[in-house]
Amino acid sequence: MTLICEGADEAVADVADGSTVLVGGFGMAGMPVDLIDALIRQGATDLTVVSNNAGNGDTGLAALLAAGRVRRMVCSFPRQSDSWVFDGLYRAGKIELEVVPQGNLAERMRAAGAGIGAFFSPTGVGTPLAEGKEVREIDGRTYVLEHPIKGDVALVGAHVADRMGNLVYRKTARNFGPVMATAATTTIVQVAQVVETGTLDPEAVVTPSIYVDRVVAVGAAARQQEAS
Amino acid sequence: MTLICEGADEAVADVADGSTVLVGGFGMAGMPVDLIDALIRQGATDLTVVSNNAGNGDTGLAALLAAGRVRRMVCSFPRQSDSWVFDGLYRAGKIELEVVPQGNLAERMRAAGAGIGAFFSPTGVGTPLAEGKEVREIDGRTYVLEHPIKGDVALVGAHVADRMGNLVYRKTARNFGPVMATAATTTIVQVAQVVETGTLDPEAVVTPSIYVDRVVAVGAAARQQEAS
Amino acid sequence: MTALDTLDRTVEHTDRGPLSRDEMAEIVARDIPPGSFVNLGIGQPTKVADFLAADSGVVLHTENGMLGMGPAAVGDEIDTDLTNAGKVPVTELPGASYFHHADSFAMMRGGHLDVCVLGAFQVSAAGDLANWHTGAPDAIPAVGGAMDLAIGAKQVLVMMTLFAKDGTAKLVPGCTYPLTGVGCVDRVYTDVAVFRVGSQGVTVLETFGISYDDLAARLDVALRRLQD
Amino acid sequence: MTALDTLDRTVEHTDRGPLSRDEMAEIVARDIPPGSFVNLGIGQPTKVADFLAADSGVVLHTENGMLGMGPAAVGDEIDTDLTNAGKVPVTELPGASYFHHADSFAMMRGGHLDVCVLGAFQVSAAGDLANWHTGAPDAIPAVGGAMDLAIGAKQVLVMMTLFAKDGTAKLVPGCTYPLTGVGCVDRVYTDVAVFRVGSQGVTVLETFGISYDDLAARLDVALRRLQD
Repeated sequence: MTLICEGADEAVADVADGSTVLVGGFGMAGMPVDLIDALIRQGATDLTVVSNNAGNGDTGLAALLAAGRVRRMVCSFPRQSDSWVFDGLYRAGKIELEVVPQGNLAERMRAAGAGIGAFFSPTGVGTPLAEGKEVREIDGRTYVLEHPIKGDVALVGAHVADRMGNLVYRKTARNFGPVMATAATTTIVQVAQVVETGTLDPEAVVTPSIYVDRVVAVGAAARQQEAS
Repeated sequence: MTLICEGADEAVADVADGSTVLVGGFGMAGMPVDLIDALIRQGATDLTVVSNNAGNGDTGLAALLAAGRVRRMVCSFPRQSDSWVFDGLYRAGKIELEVVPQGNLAERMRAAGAGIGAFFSPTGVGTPLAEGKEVREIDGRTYVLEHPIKGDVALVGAHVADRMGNLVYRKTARNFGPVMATAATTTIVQVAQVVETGTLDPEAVVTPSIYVDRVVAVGAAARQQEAS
Repeated sequence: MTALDTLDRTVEHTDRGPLSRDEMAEIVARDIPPGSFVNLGIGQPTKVADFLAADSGVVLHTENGMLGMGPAAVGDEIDTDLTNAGKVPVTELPGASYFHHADSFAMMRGGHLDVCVLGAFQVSAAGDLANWHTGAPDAIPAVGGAMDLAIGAKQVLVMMTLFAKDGTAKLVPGCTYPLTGVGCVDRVYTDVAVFRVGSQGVTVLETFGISYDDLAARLDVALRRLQD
Repeated sequence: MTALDTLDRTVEHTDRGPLSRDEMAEIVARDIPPGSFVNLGIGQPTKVADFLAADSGVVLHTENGMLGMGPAAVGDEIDTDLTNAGKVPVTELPGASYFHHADSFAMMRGGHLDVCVLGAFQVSAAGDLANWHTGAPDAIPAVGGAMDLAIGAKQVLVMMTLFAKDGTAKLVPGCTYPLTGVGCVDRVYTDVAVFRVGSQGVTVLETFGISYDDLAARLDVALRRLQD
């Protein structure tokens, strides 16, 4: 059953040291910045973070990295024009890095959520990122065996939740959110707004409530709602 | 690019003998009855049909079976109270049957559409339906290797299409449609209504136009539109 | 689980007869924790829904693509696009969501459902399930979602009469019918007793209209009392 | 493909200089068939969109979860929830749809895109692609969606200058940089020539500001004329 939390601190209170944390977002779109900030305050450390990028600028995931809480980063694209925090940690040998092709990253989390033990992907075959992995030819095409990536916690940024935890997203901020929500033991979601159950169109729900453990409303709309 | 067809006959005109045809629907919900009727008129034979059931009553898929066009049926649940057509053919040795657990059936078509070479599923392990298949223990759980099911043609029943071929479905009639649409070389869809492009909410599109080759409007709403 | 988790010894209800079908459903409903996501298999398990308290917060999943399924539809509510897995017209509750078959079975296979209730031909002491095929040579095999359901919930409950019409027990040392799943059943609810099964063997939790000793005498499997 | 498919012999444009960056983009756009579903990689390939005819019916895919992407957003159009894969704010066209990352890369990996246009460090005669890593020991590896894109379209086109700043050719007998994909490139669009590459070797389709013979003299790979 989904818990509607009063604030982000309550939502992330029990994240344990050493957890694997799936962090939504593609760049800053869909990045659950309030949850990450709360996680920094909460203090969990020695984390493995799975996210498409390794932080942008100095906020969100970059701030978590800067706080020294991340032991290992699993991502597709750490190196960006504004990824100076990660770059510094990496060059100083202070963080481990596993680079995964973006589609394999998404599919490996989908597999974790869908109970698939492993799958053969054509992506990365013959490249350094497939080294040491099992390879098989199926129907004339070569594939590499990829395994699920499961999170202890997923931090997801969505648009609107109903009180049961059903979620809709907004435009390309959807990105990794729906997949990560299925792949973690505990899924924690920040939204711009929580609405009454029955308000969302059942045909348009993207993440069904079964995947959502905690929801917190953040930002302008939430503050307004609180004040009213 | 999606072609909006004038009628179901035009939509299925080039289905070849010996094709593998994915047929949507769960029982009659989402069953593309008009496309199947057109396929019966069209005459393609020696077909392999992949569908959850093996026909209900005397219409739709059951009529295709009764016309003797199906050499082989791949489904999860052929035996129903109203599956007398299939039952008769099967007992007379006039049709081959591959029974696949329903979730593996869906996931095997999803794999075909998603370019996955094969996947390890926990479903069916230790049962007669996994006999002869590769088995592997991963992280303490036993899985069976399942391969994609790809169609030459998919016949899908959806609710509304826009002129580009984006689709939305209605309630549990969605079922296998979105998966089959991804898994066939040519996807042919019957809908209750075709609307102008831009009418459907981009957040609520279930099957993006890229998966749809032909659309035909059928039924009361379509006839009304034609008359007006 | 609820009521049964508070048991600290086997309870023998010898002051009454065996459970009726409705009473069995009521006992199963009693043991489903509030807020659970639950799949009720076709047939007898469907009846469990009638005994879930209105405020239980239990959300029903139907594998043909819906969470938040309501009671059977009557009269004007009947909509052929909205059925349960048994193809019976049903209704939609507030907070419902629809999804396609691959997503629906990913939800199941991924272990996101809390409870699944199934019928059975046989259950073994170790929790093997046989519920899809009698093994009769002339039977048309039809598995549907049975194998996916069997391995697809955190708790798999079976509802069945303990003895077949010919008097043979359906809780057996090893299944003689073709298996649906291996070691997948957690509890067996019968007309005369509730059992816990699995790698630890068979524990009798409650009896109805029969004493523990009389029950033990009628079964070929070794039984244990709770807290033996 | 369009224009180039009508070529029956290699065309040498020696009456002009090499193509500018804009002209390269224009030539690529010319060769994309109307109605294609196309992914334009980050950087130079993005420019191709500017040269697609308004009535081309080409639908742009961005791997962060959208079909029907419009031009870059300006002024009030800018919405941080709507970006392309390069994290540049973009717009939405009528008929657009949004989907999550696993679905987006399933679309790609499943071979549903007609054309993908990528930049490259090197392409081999056999169509191997190197575009994600220079192999420099101190470089932070970052692959993003490059490996998925490389194997994820029916036609993979590369856009690059033919020679690096130091004068070394980027169309090579075998890539010396780490591979992105094996045998995946179909055509290479450069400032001085357009090539077909693959298992049949390298065919020169068009030259710009250089003759076929002069081109052959500057490259280490064996060239063929069209219809040799």
